[in-house]
Amino acid sequence: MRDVFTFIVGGKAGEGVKKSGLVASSMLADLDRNLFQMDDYQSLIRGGHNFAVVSSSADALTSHHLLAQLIVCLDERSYHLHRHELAEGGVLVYNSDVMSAEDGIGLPMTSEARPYPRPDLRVGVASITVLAVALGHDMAYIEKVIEREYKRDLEHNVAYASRIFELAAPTLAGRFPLARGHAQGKALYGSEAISLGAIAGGLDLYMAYPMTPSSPILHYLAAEGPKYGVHALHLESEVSVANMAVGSAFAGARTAVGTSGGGFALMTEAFSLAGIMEAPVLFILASRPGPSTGVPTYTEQADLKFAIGAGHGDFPRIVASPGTVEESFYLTADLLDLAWRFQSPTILLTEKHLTESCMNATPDAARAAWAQGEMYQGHEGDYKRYLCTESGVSPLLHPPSSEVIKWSSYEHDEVGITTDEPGPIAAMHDKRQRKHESIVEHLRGIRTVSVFGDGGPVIFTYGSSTMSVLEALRTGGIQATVVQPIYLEPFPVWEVERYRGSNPIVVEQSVSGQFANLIREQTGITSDRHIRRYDGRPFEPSELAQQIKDLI
Amino acid sequence: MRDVFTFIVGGKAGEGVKKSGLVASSMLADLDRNLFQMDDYQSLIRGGHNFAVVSSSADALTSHHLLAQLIVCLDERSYHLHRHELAEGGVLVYNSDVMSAEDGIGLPMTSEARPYPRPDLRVGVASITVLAVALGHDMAYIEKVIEREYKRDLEHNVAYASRIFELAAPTLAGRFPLARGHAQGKALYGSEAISLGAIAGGLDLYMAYPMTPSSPILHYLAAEGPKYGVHALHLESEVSVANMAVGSAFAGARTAVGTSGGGFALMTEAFSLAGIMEAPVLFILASRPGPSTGVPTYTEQADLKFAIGAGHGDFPRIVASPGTVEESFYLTADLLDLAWRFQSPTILLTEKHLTESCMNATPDAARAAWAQGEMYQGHEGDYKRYLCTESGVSPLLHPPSSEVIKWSSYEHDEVGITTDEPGPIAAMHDKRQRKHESIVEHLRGIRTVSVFGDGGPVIFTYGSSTMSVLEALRTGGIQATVVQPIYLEPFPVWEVERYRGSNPIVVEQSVSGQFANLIREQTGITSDRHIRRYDGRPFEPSELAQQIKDLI
Amino acid sequence: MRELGTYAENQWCPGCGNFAILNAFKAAVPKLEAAGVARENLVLVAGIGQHGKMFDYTNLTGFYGLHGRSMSSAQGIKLANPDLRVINFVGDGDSLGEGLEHTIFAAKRNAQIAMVMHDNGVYALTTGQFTPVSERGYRGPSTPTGTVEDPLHPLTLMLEVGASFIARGFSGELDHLAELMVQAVLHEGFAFLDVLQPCVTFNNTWKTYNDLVEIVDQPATTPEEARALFTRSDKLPIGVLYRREDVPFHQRLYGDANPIRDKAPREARQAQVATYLA
Amino acid sequence: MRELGTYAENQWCPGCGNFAILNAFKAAVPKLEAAGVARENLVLVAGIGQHGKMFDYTNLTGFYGLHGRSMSSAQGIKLANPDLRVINFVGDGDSLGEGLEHTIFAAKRNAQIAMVMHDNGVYALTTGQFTPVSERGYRGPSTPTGTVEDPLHPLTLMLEVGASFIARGFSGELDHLAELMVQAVLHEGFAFLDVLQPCVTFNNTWKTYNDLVEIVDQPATTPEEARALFTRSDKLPIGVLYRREDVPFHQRLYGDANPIRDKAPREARQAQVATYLA
Ligand SMILES: Cc1ncc(C[n+]2csc(CCOP(=O)(O)OP(=O)(O)O)c2C)c(N)n1
Ligand SMILES: Cc1ncc(C[n+]2csc(CCOP(=O)(O)OP(=O)(O)O)c2C)c(N)n1
Ligand code: SF4
Ligand code: SF4
Ligand SMILES: [Mg+2]
Ligand SMILES: [Mg+2]
Repeated sequence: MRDVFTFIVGGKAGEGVKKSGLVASSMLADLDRNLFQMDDYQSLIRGGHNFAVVSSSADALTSHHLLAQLIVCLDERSYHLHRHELAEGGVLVYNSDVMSAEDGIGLPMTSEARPYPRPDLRVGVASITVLAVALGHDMAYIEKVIEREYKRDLEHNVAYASRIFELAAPTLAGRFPLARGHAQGKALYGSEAISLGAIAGGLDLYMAYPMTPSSPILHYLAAEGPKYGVHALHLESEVSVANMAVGSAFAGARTAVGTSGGGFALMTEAFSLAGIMEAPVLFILASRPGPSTGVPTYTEQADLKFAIGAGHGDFPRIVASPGTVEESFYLTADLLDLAWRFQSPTILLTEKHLTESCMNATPDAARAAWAQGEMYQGHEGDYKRYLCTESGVSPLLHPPSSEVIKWSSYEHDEVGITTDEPGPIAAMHDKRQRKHESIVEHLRGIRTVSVFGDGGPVIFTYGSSTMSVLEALRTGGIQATVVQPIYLEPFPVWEVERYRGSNPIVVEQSVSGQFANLIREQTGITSDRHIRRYDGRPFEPSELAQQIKDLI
Repeated sequence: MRDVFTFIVGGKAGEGVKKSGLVASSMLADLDRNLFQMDDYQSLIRGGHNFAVVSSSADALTSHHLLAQLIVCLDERSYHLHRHELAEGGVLVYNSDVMSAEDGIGLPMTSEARPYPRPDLRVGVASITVLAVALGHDMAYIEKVIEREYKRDLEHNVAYASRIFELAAPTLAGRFPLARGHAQGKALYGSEAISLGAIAGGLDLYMAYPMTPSSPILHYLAAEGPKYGVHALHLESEVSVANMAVGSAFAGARTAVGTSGGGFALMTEAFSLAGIMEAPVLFILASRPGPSTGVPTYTEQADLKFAIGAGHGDFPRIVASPGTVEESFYLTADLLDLAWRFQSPTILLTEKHLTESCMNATPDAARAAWAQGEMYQGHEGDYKRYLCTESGVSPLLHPPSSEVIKWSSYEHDEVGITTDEPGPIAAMHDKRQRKHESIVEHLRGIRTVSVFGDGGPVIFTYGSSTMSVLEALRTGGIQATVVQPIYLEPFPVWEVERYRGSNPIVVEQSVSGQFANLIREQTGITSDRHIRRYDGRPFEPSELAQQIKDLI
Repeated sequence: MRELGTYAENQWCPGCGNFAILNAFKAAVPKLEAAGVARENLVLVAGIGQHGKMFDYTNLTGFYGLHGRSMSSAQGIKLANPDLRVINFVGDGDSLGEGLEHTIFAAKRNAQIAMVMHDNGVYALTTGQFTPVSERGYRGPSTPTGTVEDPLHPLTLMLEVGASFIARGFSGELDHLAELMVQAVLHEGFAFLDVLQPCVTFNNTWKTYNDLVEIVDQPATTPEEARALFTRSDKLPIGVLYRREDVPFHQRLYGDANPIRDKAPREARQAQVATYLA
Repeated sequence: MRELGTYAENQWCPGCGNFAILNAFKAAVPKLEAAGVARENLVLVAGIGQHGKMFDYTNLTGFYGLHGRSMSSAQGIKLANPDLRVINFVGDGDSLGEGLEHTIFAAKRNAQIAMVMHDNGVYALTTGQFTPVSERGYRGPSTPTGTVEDPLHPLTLMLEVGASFIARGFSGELDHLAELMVQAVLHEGFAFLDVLQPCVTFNNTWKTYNDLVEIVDQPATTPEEARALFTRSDKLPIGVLYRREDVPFHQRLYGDANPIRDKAPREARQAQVATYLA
């Protein structure tokens, strides 16, 4: 049996459930254990049902688990929803002021909070006190944690926690003595890793319109960006965001935008604009279940086909998707850099399950790419923005300059002046097509596919599902070769076609199997072994392990 | 040698070149000959260079030719651009008031017009008089034509034409005595055929924002629609157009929208809305060269991939592309009908070379489909908009009704109320996926692929390139099997996969080979024989014939 | 008669100004029926945001559109079948941010839609970012040091672009609000109803509004008077503040015709096309 | 000094009001240089339409954006490098139809862009459809029996949404127009310049404008005065009609900082990230 300890805390939105999860994570991090936190919340502000799952292990860990050792229910609904998720030997603690139950341990979390202001907002402190007790900590440790994490109204929080400590200790003290781990680095949300990767990669300006699950990137960059000289702008619409970004790139700023599927749909006209202008812009597309407004606060992988085909007309673009939080840091910087190297729009395709999940990562900022285009060094005659080179890449120049620099949305000649003549039209198409080939050439020289393990069946997966698959293999003790294409367009056919004839298991979160179709389309590799989840929830490792076993 | 007679008239925008082409067409139609008119114009209103090519034949004809028997140049630029297009034995006539030349016949077209008001606008009349003379007509016939076609300022036009007649007759009279043909039907522009197909199919409302080359549909429906009870609305943007269309469909109106690539990009958010709402809306996407603003008044086939992948999330859609003007009439009605049958957005994908070319067609309105959805006949309990049926199609009901009808952009339960629960989310995905399968089932029962000829090499093509390929085969006397998928999504794999192993020649207008990729993706059929034109111009049959011969 | 509520669980924060809007609307429906608007002719169109949940909580035929775009869909519904009465619940971010253009064009056309704007000064559903009406300096997660933009003024803007009915209501005046909704739906043209809606979580304006709101009984009779009334600084007038008569868009387009009701049957339509093509 | 013209063939109709706009701009550039705006800091941004051809005809650094969206791109350019001076040539369809929202937000933010609107009352490039400023009854190919919409009034609309500089020019007053362009570019904030541009082909307004245009020397000093001036019915006043001082958007955001100029080198930036991550 693996050493995985899982803590679930559930309650209403507004009761600080996510915060409890974060504090639980920090306590498990204090034990140097690897962490994975998944926040499940609804599209509402108060009420409803939220929960946070924090799994931790002394060993590698890339997913939350839903079989929990300790479950704390702040309201009755949580009890009904989570009681069946209790692992053998696990403990369920509930708020006895709002419900009663036969199993589990009731604690009067609300009434104990009544002496203090806003008792409803304090129950989160109870939940993490319970965890601390169960992990065998003393009150001194708990005080330290509260000082660190619940600074506001510190005194009352400590007093309240002491009462909960006293009530919980008799039944729970030291129930789950956990092994220390060797985890390194920081617990980071995907959204933070992406933001930091963009900063490390040289980002100057970020534009967005709020949209779950991409908003945390906007919020992070708005709050933290200025320290690094990075500015985040919340504009009137995604249409404006994308057009402003292309303008910003024209002026020489490293520019990224972020959104989810619906917002990206509004950006596709400007995505094509970036294609013809050869504008370096990074588009961050964080998916949620679609179509349309769909299910805003949950996860799915059904924007792949759209991302790859987006924008009218023929033009090169790069689409890649990170498999882990750490990979999202590097890949964001890489895609910003590739946008500049190849003067093409790039898409970081990711999902709620990555942007809004938190796990350990040890990104090394000095190893991040730094966005840099090929700059104009002078050539015969006047500057030509769209000089037809062999690579298809024309040297860049930004204003102010004594040269005239013309970027155009119309088909244009080398200078950038409009043309409707057949020769120049075809020449520009050829130039951009050569750029596509240069991109392919470049990708052949870098790691475009990650392969984990060897032997056993071949499993194809990508994006945040990669984390689920890896954890499922650990959980189920399954030997397999996991193939994760990081780059999806241009597709690394040269890497993936090795697995021809393997009848791979394809794991993804799309009802139509967009990823499986892409593989078939690009490599001809077909399969009759599909695992698809499309109910908005990420895969659960034990369940997924079973599904894999059923197929092999 | 085939009996093909081609007339080219070139001049400045504003000189009535397109009109001359139309009148030339009508004169050739008077001979019951088959026609094909291609209008080449720039994105400007006056000046520049426009030309119209009218080819005609007593036999079948599906393209203009550029080798002309008679060329009339209204200005000097036309002379330089078109003189090399003269067929053996052909005649070039030019306006001797604005240029001089050694070859060709000069006529003082401008100075002869000076006695009358606005002489510049009258030179078109000269061009068609020249054609009439060369065809062997007398002045009485010409008067009739002018009465029919240039009614405004009739008297002056006739007087002017008489002078031109006198000047031209000595050298040109009866130079090209043409055989009568057996052509039937009307000379129709693609845009007219599409508009009429939509009307015949039951259209109620059409919404658009002007965009070449889809604007003629808006203009046609705005002018002619009301006679049939059809209304066309020019709104503030394509975003509004698409959202209004979905609202209109909700209320029960048969609704279509039209645009080109850039406008369609702005519609993709609402396209996905139609996907989740299961709204029957026909999107007409008339392509021009992209990316972005591209080349507004020319032709290309590079929006195929975008159309097929458009919109975030997984949902069924139907994409089909007509090969001829006549086919566009029926297919428009079919796609309106399919939108209603399957409550899914459909796309009529076409190109400038179809919407703005004119040829004979004999559409039979009574054979057009009539858009009709499966209506609610009552079931147990209250009406459920999204009832989970086996086919995936839920019966329709429109307001006013005593039942409550709820359409939603959020993921929803059967009633239409928002859900974020895993079970209902998956159930709705499954329902829509079943609908996709029902569509495939339906397509299996209808003609989804046209096959022309047999034996010889297999040529794959689609859309307006079909017309070019068929004409190239006639012109070059080539025997081949032309396979034209009309439906592109769902792709008729069952029909196309018959041609596996044929190493087909793939003819299309896209630099990246979007159509060839689609075939490979869907059927695994690969090819190393590609003919791609992407300079904004449609294929020219003799050239294309040569390219085909070079490959076989 | 059907219940006006649904089985959907209410997800608004306790104390939210949206409850009053929902209840006012539930009170308005029977009044509308009494005034001759059959319930089956009423269509509720909603944008995306906390306001949009009106769709889930109301047992009426409805259309839950896209964020910022529902006004376009609302117009489509009306133009397809002018017999329907369309009420569009929108957010301030929704209709003055993402969808500003559609709002303005609906007003410009005098499209017959009753637009009810839940004016809470925040993007509530996405956790409290500033909106086009937020005051300069507003701090939200996208503007942690305060927005540097000045607000739009919805009422004067609507006047400028031609709205023929302009009203303001307040969540704290439920009956009054219900009456305003009735008036808005009955108005033959574009009706803009700005509802002062406190958001207790991100922008709690209950006290300010309770202090400043004042019911006005007489609408302004000229645009100049209206502008003065809209921009009073001492008080926040609520009520129908301006209205004028004008022909609604659908009538300008088709007179009294109705594209759906008046549609020719298949045979007739196709015969007409055949005649043209012959 | 480079020629201001290019090798692109001019494609406007003879007699079009656009020629004067082009020539006025060519006259304005040296005046701007004299006023301290280096030519290399000047960026020309254009929308899509006949007006947009200013891009091809002018030998200046420029950005030929999307129909209706170039104002967003213009703001992006300014925000990336506030040292640049951005002039945005747009059409009335472009900036008040497709792109109305971006125009309004640029004004609301006081983004420092000189917006020059070629106001010809038609979608000229797409063959003469009505625009948001076309009078009711205008017949174009999309409204063969006349549009049923009432026009927007660009000047009062811009005033309403916060434009800090509002001017009107006329193609028939070339020197005056050149001077207005200079003023607009020098204005520290959002400058709206509405140019009455006759379209001889689809909307020939030369005579009306020649009859009605009157040069005004003094801008209005209050919004009320401005509104009165904008809506005079006897005359069409041209000139700088309203202006006020206000801090431009980029300065509100960054003060005098410049994201590009002030950017830390790679090592420093990455070291700072590493410190945070440690
Ligand atoms: C195209 C698009 N962009 C962004 C979003 C995300 N979104 C949902 S609600 C909302 C803001 C809602 O604010 P408001 O309209 O004021 O409504 P409120 O929640 O305040 O009632 C946003 C940005 C979306 N659904 N669609
Ligand atoms: C998204 C999009 N929709 C439509 C068009 C087609 N289009 C090009 S120019 C134009 C109208 C131009 O009118 P206006 O802005 O007034 O410019 P003008 O030609 O009058 O100068 C339109 C609709 C386009 N290029 N992009
Ligand atoms: S967040 Fe604000 S608007 Fe939303 S329900 Fe809560 S109080 Fe109401
Ligand atoms: S169509 Fe009108 S705006 Fe365009 S160039 Fe001609 S006159 Fe000028
Ligand atoms: Mg709001
Ligand atoms: Mg215009």
